[in-house]
Amino acid sequence: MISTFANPLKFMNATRWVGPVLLGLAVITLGVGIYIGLFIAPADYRQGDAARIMFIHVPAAMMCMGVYSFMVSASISSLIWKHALADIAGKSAAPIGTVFTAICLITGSLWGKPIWDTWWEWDARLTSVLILFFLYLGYMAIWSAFETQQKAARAAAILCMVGAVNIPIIKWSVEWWTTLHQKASIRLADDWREKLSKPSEIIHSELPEPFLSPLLTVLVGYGLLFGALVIMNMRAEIYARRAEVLIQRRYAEEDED
Amino acid sequence: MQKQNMAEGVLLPLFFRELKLAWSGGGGAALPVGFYAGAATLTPLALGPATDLLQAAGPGVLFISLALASLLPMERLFQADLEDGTLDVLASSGASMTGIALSKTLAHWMASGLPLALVAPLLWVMLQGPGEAVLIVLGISLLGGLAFFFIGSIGAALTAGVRRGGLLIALVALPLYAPATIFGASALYAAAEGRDWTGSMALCGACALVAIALGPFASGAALKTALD
Amino acid sequence: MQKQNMAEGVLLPLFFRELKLAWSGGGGAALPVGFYAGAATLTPLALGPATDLLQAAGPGVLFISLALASLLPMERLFQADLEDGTLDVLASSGASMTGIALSKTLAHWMASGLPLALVAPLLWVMLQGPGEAVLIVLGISLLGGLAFFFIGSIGAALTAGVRRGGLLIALVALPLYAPATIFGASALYAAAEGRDWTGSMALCGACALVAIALGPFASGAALKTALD
Amino acid sequence: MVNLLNVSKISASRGYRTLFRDLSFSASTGDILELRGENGSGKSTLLRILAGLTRAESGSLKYEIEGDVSSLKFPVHFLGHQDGIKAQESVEDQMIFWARFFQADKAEIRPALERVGLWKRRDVPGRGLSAGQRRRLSLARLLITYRPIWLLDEPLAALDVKGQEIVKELIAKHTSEGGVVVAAMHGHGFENAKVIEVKPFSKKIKTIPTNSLENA
Amino acid sequence: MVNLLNVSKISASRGYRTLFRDLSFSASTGDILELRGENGSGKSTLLRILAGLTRAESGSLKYEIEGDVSSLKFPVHFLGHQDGIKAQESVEDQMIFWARFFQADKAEIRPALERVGLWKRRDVPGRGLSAGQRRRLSLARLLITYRPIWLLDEPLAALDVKGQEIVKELIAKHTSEGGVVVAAMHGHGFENAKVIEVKPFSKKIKTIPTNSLENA
Ligand code: HEM
Ligand SMILES: Nc1ncnc2c1ncn2[C@@H]1O[C@H](COP(=O)(O)OP(=O)(O)OP(=O)(O)O)[C@@H](O)[C@H]1O
Ligand SMILES: Nc1ncnc2c1ncn2[C@@H]1O[C@H](COP(=O)(O)OP(=O)(O)OP(=O)(O)O)[C@@H](O)[C@H]1O
Ligand SMILES: [Mg+2]
Ligand SMILES: [Mg+2]
Repeated sequence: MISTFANPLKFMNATRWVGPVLLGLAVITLGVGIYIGLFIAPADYRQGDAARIMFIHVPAAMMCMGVYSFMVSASISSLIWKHALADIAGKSAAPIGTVFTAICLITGSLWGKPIWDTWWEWDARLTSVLILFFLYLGYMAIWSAFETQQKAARAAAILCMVGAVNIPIIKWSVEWWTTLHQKASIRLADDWREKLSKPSEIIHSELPEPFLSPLLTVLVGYGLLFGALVIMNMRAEIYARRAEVLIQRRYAEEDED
Repeated sequence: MQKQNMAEGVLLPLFFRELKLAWSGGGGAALPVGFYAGAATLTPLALGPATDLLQAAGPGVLFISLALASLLPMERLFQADLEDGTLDVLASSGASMTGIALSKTLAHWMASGLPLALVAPLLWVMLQGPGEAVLIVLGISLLGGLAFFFIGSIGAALTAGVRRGGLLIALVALPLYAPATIFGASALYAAAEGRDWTGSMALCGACALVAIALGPFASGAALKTALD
Repeated sequence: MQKQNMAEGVLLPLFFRELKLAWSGGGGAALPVGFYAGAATLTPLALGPATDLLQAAGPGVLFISLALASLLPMERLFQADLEDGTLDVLASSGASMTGIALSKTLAHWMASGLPLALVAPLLWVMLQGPGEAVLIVLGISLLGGLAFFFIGSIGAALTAGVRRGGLLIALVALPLYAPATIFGASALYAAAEGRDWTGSMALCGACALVAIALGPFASGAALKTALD
Repeated sequence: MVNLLNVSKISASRGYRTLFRDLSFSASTGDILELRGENGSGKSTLLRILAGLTRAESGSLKYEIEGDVSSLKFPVHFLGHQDGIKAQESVEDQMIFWARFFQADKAEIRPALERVGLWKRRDVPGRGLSAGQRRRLSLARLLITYRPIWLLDEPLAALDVKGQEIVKELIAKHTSEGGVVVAAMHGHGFENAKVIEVKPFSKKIKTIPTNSLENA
Repeated sequence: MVNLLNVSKISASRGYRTLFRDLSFSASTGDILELRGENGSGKSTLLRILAGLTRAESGSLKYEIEGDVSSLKFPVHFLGHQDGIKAQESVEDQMIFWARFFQADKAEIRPALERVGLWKRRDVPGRGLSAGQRRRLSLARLLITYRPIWLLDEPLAALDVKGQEIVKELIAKHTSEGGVVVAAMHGHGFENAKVIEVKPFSKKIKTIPTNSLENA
């Protein structure tokens, strides 16, 4: 398994079909989850249909942090083992994470208008997610600013690791500062280790069951989508670098004529 | 042949030289101070002379100006040495990059961060802040400046020798400035309104500590890349 | 051997090249924009989320940030060309220094002043300014930016190649920024409160005109001295 | 033969030191003048004075050019220690700028770059150029538009053997077309060159610049 | 005789171009290595690799120094095209900084500056130095503290005849004391030097960096 991800050749062979397959699964899961969320789940008794935006917003919010954490681990392995695939994984994940963050911000604003009567508030959680968005942008900007891939990879990895301090801030901002945004209601149950045999009870939620299951379905769908897109991005990047090596050869030959 | 003790051999001479160069020109230590003072002087002109608005906006404006002024010297922090070859000599001498980054950042903080903090009480009074709080303002500005300089130096090192360095520094560093800005400004407001400012100030100090502890390592690693 | 027509021969190519360099890196055109946006984003963090305070302070903060952001590219406006020898070649070709100063300043205004004006309406809305006024904000920022850039370029030329250039620019330019700041900010406040903004805006425009008319001559003369 | 360049009795000093005093010389079509002297004797300073960049302390300087160059205030190409190469711009783009600036034909760019051996590296950004390649790029700038007087500061520095050959040929061609070359040099020089020694003035003469307050 | 420096099979490329491949050489006490090659062939790049500033694409590099230098990560003096001279600092102040940085005795400064002929100009700020004087100042830096390996990029550039003599003597002295000198050179070289040709790799060899993704 490890060697599959350490060797570009094996990676390319192993993932030829993984991308499309994951993509198909993601479309199905997302379709089901969103359908249940928008049409089958009951309307919230206080917020009405506005609450349905939750099924997009909450999983996207979870994903934007998850993707960043993925990039942090890619950066660590890139700096320690100096492996090209780890660089490529981080680089490929960034745009996807940016989009999840944007979805979280946009759906949050849309939701905020009816509930808080404002599109935007300088609340701790909202602000820290905005900062995450800027961090994603900075990460991608660093990648494009350097002339050589190796340099860019190292600089981007350093930035990614420094930015990691923002993740716990997002996660716990609602606990540390009493603000507008609501606190976490979905988390691992305190005694989740003992419940491993009963998967349905690992997750402790204050949300009623009809809200929870579509939400988790969309989350799984997002996860599959992320997996599919990362793998496809990585393959594209590897092809692009191969093309670069071919150009290099051309230049070398032209020089000698 | 002498033995090279890294702590003394690199840190101190580099620190003192940076300090001297920053003031004797080129290093641009004075720009932030002029900028900070300018910002605070223009504020009453732009906001109008109404005292209550000034009092309400003053602490916030002061702290933002501090953050932005601290960002200014960052563009040239490592770039000048990179361009003129000084960094080549420093690095090929076997000195640790972390040490180089640390002494340069500290020297620049001494050269511009300290003066920034020292003029802060003055500007505070100009912006109609209560006179009793000047010492607290000084303390908060010291801590905030440390955080801003050490965070900024990461951005500076990451973007040294890169096209479009300027925007990149702002893009990379400003998001990381946010926590220190929030805590610092809220401590200033608390001081202005006579509330308890210790909690926010402690958090601002924590930001500074984290920045000092992590910054030089990140900057050093980034500088190695820039030389390559 | 072609005849060298100064208007075309110097102004246009230099203008376009500066514009390109400013964006493709080194020229630092992007720093002011990032800085401006950063300043406006940090403002609510520092002032706190209270909408009425933001609305009261917003226009003033916006215009000061514009003035300060315009000051940023000034330090390197002529210094880079002076240091790398480009100015030697330009000057020894017989081109007029006034023309050189004019095209460089105009190019930098296009590269950073224009984007600054374009993002101003966005930041205006973020700082809770009334949406109807965005076009006025754009206009005032355009005029203010022109004034700031052409006044700043005098400071830049005077201090190019001088020790402690940074502080000097701030010292020379900021006092000259005061009239444009006062008129521009008061026009913004008028627009925010639905009062008549035309008078202040006209005065701000007058500042810009004077700056454009006199700036290049002063800068050109100062540059000649810097080369010597 | 026409005197293109007349220099009479110019002096220069830097800091508290007089570099040279009352230097006079002239150059007519086809001349190569070699400025020679120790490090720090003032060759670069003299070239900057000739290029109109620095003011001489005293003395006069006159260019006498015939023909269609009256609108050129300074009919010179100046190549200094500092080469004015932008780190982020490619070789070709830099040449395009100079071609436009000197109102030269863009078609001149390719031959000029080929002449100095940089055409194949036209895509390399300024920061990627080696020391010799930078020098070659500066030389290419002189080739896109004709100016009768070339002021060159150590034109052979950093060049490899082939590059030095190229410069010598370029200079021979320029002078054979009626141009003048003034070059600061160390080491081997050009054929048929007139040597001008740039020396610190003799110890006996006291340093009292004519416009000094000391006379007051 | 000890091998101070062992270089085996290093390669470097820039942009899309491979500069050199699988270059191997070694140097033992007293050796002078001259790097030779056309402009842009990669001499400066190779020196930067030897100085630990740039990473080689592949290959290995080893310094074997005996004695009390174990705490030196890199027992080298590096003198590049860029000279690290600060415009606003005087010659003497710059030397004082380097002396402290290298933990050398301050008493070494005067003899070093006298050796390169700059002692009388010790008050001149960096921006006032002529091209040759800058070079001399960089050389003086090597003299204040002993390091066995000198990496010099075109040490004779910009120097006048006397200056070139001085460099040759300094190098002869350094090697006679057991040091090693690696110098990138054009034109006349040093006596008893080993020449290392830095050449673009031949067409026959294909460019496949070992860690390339192309193998995938
Ligand atoms: C732009 C504005 C907003 C942003 C950036 C934002 C961001 C976030 C983030 C980062 C999470 C954390 C997910 C996790 O803990 O894993 C979250 C969760 C959540 N948000 Fe928002 N949010 C915004 C607006 C809103 C609004 C207006 C509401 C509705 C009142 C809302 C309701 C929720 C809910 C119910 C959760 C799930 C909390 C849980 O059960 O763990 N959000 N949001
Ligand atoms: N501020 C100053 N104080 C004293 N001397 C100065 C000052 N500025 C410049 N100088 C001197 O002026 C001279 C400038 O010389 P210049 O650059 O013209 O020499 P050069 O003949 O071109 O030398 P090289 O062969 O090394 O290029 C130097 O000797 C320098 O020391
Ligand atoms: N981005 C790039 N794209 C293509 N080629 C590049 C790039 N950056 C650098 N190069 C090439 O790398 C080489 C660097 O060479 P280096 O400076 O080591 O040469 P050198 O042997 O020292 O030459 P010189 O004798 O002129 O000093 C040059 O040929 C340059 O064109
Ligand atoms: Mg010279
Ligand atoms: Mg070289």
